[in-house]
Amino acid sequence: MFDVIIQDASLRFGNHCVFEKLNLTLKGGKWTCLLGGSGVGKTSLLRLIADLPAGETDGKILCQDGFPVSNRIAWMAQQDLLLPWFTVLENITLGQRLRRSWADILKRRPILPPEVQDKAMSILEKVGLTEKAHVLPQTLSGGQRQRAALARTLMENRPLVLMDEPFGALDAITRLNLQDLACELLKNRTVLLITHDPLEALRLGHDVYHLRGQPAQLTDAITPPGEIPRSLEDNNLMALQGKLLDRLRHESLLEPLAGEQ
Amino acid sequence: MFDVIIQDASLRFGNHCVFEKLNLTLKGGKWTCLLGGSGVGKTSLLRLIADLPAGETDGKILCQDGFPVSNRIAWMAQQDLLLPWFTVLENITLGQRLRRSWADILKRRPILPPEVQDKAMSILEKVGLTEKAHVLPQTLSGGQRQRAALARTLMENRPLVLMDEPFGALDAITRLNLQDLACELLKNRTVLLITHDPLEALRLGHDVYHLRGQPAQLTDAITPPGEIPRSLEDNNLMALQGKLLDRLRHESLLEPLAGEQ
Amino acid sequence: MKDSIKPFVVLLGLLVLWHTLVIAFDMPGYILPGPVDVAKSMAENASLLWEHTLVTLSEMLLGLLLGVLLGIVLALVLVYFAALRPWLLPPLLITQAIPVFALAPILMLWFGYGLTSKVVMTILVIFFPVVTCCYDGLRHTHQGWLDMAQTMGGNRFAILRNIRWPAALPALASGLRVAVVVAPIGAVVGEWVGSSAGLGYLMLQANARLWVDQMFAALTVLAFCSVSLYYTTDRLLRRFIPWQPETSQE
Amino acid sequence: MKDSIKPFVVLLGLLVLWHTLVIAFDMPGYILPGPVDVAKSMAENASLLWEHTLVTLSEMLLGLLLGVLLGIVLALVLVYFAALRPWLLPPLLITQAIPVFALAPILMLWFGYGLTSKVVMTILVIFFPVVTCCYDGLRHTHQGWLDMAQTMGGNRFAILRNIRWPAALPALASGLRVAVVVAPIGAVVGEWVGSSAGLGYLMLQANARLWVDQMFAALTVLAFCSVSLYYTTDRLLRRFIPWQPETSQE
Amino acid sequence: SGNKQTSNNKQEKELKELTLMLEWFVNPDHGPIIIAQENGYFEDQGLKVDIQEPADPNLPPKLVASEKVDLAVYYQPSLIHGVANGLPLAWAGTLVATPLDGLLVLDDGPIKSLKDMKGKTIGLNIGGIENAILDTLFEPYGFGAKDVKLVNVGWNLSSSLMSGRVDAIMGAYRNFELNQLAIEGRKGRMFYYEENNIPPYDELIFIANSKKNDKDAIRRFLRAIELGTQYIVNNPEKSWKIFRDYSPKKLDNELNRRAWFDTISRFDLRPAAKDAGRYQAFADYLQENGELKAKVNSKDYMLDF
Ligand SMILES: Nc1ncnc2c1ncn2[C@@H]1O[C@H](COP(=O)(O)OP(=O)(O)OP(=O)(O)O)[C@@H](O)[C@H]1O
Ligand SMILES: Nc1ncnc2c1ncn2[C@@H]1O[C@H](COP(=O)(O)OP(=O)(O)OP(=O)(O)O)[C@@H](O)[C@H]1O
Ligand SMILES: [Mg+2]
Ligand SMILES: [Mg+2]
Repeated sequence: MFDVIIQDASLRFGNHCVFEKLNLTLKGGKWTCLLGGSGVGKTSLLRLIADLPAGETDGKILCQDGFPVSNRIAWMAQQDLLLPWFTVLENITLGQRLRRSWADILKRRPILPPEVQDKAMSILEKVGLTEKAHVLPQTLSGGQRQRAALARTLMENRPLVLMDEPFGALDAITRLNLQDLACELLKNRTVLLITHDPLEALRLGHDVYHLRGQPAQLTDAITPPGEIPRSLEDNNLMALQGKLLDRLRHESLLEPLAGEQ
Repeated sequence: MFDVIIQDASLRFGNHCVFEKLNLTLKGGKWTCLLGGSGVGKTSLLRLIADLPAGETDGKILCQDGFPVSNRIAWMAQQDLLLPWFTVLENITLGQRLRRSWADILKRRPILPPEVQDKAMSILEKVGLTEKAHVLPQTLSGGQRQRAALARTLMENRPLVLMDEPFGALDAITRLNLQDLACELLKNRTVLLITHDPLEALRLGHDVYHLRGQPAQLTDAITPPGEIPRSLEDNNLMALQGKLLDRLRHESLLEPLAGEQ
Repeated sequence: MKDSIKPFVVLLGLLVLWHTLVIAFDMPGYILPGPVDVAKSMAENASLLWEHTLVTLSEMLLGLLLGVLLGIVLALVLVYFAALRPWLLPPLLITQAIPVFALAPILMLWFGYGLTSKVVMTILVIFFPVVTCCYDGLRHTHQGWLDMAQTMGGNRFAILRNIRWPAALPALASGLRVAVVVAPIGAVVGEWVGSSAGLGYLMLQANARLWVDQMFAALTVLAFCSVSLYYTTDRLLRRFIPWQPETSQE
Repeated sequence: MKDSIKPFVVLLGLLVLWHTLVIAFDMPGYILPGPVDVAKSMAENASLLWEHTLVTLSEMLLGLLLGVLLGIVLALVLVYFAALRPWLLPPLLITQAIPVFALAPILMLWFGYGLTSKVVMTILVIFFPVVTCCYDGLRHTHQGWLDMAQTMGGNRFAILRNIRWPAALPALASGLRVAVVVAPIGAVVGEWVGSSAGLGYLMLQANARLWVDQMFAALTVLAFCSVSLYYTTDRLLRRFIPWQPETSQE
Repeated sequence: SGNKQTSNNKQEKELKELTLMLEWFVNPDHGPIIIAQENGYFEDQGLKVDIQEPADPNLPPKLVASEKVDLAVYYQPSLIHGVANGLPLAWAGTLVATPLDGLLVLDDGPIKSLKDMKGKTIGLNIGGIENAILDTLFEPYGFGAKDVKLVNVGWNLSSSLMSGRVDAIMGAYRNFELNQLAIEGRKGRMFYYEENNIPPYDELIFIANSKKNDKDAIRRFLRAIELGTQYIVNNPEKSWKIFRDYSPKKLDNELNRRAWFDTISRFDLRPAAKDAGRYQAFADYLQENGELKAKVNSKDYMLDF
């Protein structure tokens, strides 16, 4: 697995500089977790890595193996972005639909080959949406929508996975289950995960960064020991949580409300 | 402050019965917190109380003082529902705009009297969005949008406040601050708050309920001692968290994935 | 009242309105004949009307089909070849700004007196609402969806097919509703400019001879075609855009 | 290329296209005169054209104003008085399905040969796209916003003013774009049916005398009015709906 | 070669095809054409005539000029306009040899004489010589076209007059609109142009392309028209029935019946007869009255047979 190196990334919206000369390395095959105050620039950083339009950007995204990142990314946005005209099943197989080539169409290959269909149904089962496979997303609850979006991302099967608060709208138990599921399915993928839950970061991250300040800066990585997903009963984890909370609090002492410039 | 009594509430979407004969009393001037698996029916219950259209509903919503609930509710939905054509300031004073009477218009009273404007700006300051007061919500980050929605709800100044995961997209520190803020501003209001964070429920709830099963049922209330917002260092709280997590886990033993039918 | 009777009641109401209008304003028959006279004329000329209706209907439907297709294609070109836009738009606008009668000799010269010229006229009348609405729909796709599609490495056509197109459908629907209602005018105007059959021809004939009854009989048939076309289209559109239900009235 | 020159280049391109069309198809001057002849005629008849343009322009703008207002009001009625809808829609459709020429004698009888009848004609031509688009926009407001407004206890008008209306603006914009482009046709057709001034009248005069140059000069002015009206409207609409930017083309 | 015997001997397939575009829908003004068609005079002359009807009277000259049709029915004043504007058109025979037009008012209206017209409103279907005609009509009374209000009313001439929206109409035919009024129970009064100082002209003529035409076929065509006219003049009732049966659904009505008999005396008995002096006089009249920008020479736009 290749590392992804973000070099001297800068982003500004007009006068407002979100971050400048930011450097970050996503270790190949590892999970990197990103914490940070609201509005500090996490989503923006993710979009920058995914090469999506934003303000005036600068900097380089390099892959260790020399190939460009494009088409090797699965991106899960902060909003669920489910398409209202497709059923849940159709939504989570959107990638397959979009990558259907002219050849596939001309040769009348089925839109969803049986193996893709099976995979989709098995992921839907794992995220607990089997019964919702054939309904439109408008009838889903907030958490169900998020799970559908997660399922879509997991279907993508890309080496680099960028996830923006993928478990934010889920209850504690479902969240733990889906964290385990993600760890299982994204084994050996390079993952960048944004979260607001320090414990989640510590449970899932090989490296845990904290983005803070204005312009935003990254702290040194915290590197919890052991394999992911880690058990929450782990004493090490609790100690690290203390350290992490300290960092978060430190920020809130600097500024009256975290992340706000 | 009046109690709000939900009697024999039922809700079905076609064949799918979300809950049936559900009874719940929101104690006047107190905070009631509601936990529950994803898709179990929390949002639906909130909408039912707010008398918003949903599937086939049944049941009664009574206020202790005999008046109907309508026009005494502030509702914060799971989505932020910010209007894209209004700035943040205009969005959080939407209630004032919508309640402007013909008399106000004919007498050419200002849309925002200075005192409303001041209040709005002070709330914006407290949620940390002062600098964003005059921008359109499209340029906000996810957490900033949620804070704007919270600010709009706080501006409403209604005796009964229904909030659907109001702090879900916020980082830990901002979240604590805003919990404190909400407690302060909603003192003596009857509040129903949906959350996925057991600690948040225990910190803020006078009563903490758990909705589970299919059709969904409410567990007995957990009633943490002391005034809200409670300190997280409180030992009582930790004990109660154990109890609560037990309940949540119990559910996940019943069903492979929480909340899913 | 049952939904299925409503249209008939409306029809009846309109007839009554028409009748009272004729009576109240003391309309002379050569300006606005009463519904009874018109009905009589319709009965008398039933086979004639039917024959000419078929002609107009076929011109109209063919024009609609081609016009809608052309409109959609143009909208796609405007969206996907943004560089062409400033060059394409003005000629497009000009086709609309120029009254067809001025173009008629040219069209007749190129397309003759047959079906073609009427179809071309219908296309000219209807394609603009389709282009405008479809184009407006296509160019305002939610950016998030497009971003997602980009990261998924979708090809342009697939993105159009699966995202942009369905997202534009509600807007296109408005354009189609307008197109369907004005299509008969296109065909009729085409017939005025040169034809030997069709409701427009019949109307001109009748008008030139001051057979106002017969003219209004033809008009009634034309209006009926328009209205039924509208309702059919409306129903189809609702069926095909189920994810965009009407929201509450409060 | 700078955006400010583009329209002129397009104009030039169109003129060249026109010229080559005339040459390529070997168009005789009495069917389609070349741009040079038309320009000559425009120069010769400048003051005449100007005078008549003013007439048509005022008919058109007044018709546009009233037609758009009427369209919006009708759309509001359709949305807010849902019970009226099945009764209102058919008559509305019928006004569109009936070619104005057939209505002309009636309109003339009621409104005379002055400004009024032309304004009414323009209104008839443009209000339908406005109604359709505005109505489609108004009835598909995001349900969540309406729910929120309901809990806030907003009054109907305020909800319309602050939520439904802005939400419908993008759809209405499509309707306006169509309306603005077809408005000149409404005025000109009105003039054909009964008038003593205006570009349509001028065209008829020129046509009867086979002054094809002058007719095309009038047409050119008309097309110019349409196109500039469109661009002005487009710019205004973009300014007033800033929250709905065009999304990327990929 | 165009006599009856030879054409009878030749078979149908050798008929020469001609397209004739009328100036408007078939009506009694086209009597000789229809009779010639129905009685087989065209065939006798070795012609197969395809009759087309337009809805815009100004379309036929353009189609003749661009060689899309061989012959068209048109108006003399408009032909002069066309020639003045450089269209390759030429007179190719006469159908109706007097003006049919006139200034029409209601008999029971306030206008008893042309001098009452001052300041009144005239509805018209623009023909292109209105100003000259009105100036001439009103000249004896000391006013002109500028002193009346002209309103284009398109095809709604009689209804605009009857509904009182205009005081008089121009472009109305004496054989039609007068009868139309009568059928609606009104009486009209017409001020005839030729009785009021306006040089006489032919209302309906045949036109052909001046550069490309088949003189032989036209001559045979006019011969057939001549025969048709003669038949009508000789057999008014019989010819009406033939005309009516050409398309009973469209033609069989009271208005057409009345118009038919009023039109008989207007048909040119010598359709091929060329009167260049009369044409020149009318063209000069138009030019003197400012309706023509350039002088036209009648020799240039009249075919010789
Ligand atoms: N319009 C609808 N039509 C059909 N089913 C619906 C509709 N809205 C909600 N549901 C179903 O009702 C159930 C309860 O939904 P609800 O939104 O109340 O869940 P929730 O408890 O708020 O979940 P979450 O925590 O994920 O937000 C879900 O299973 C959902 O799929
Ligand atoms: N289109 C835009 N125009 C101007 N400013 C923007 C735009 N998009 C984002 N911003 C600003 O950039 C900053 C960073 O936003 P970003 O969405 O990256 O925050 P975030 O770290 O993801 O926050 P959250 O946790 O709340 O999602 C915010 O202050 C936001 O207001
Ligand atoms: Mg974010
Ligand atoms: Mg919910």
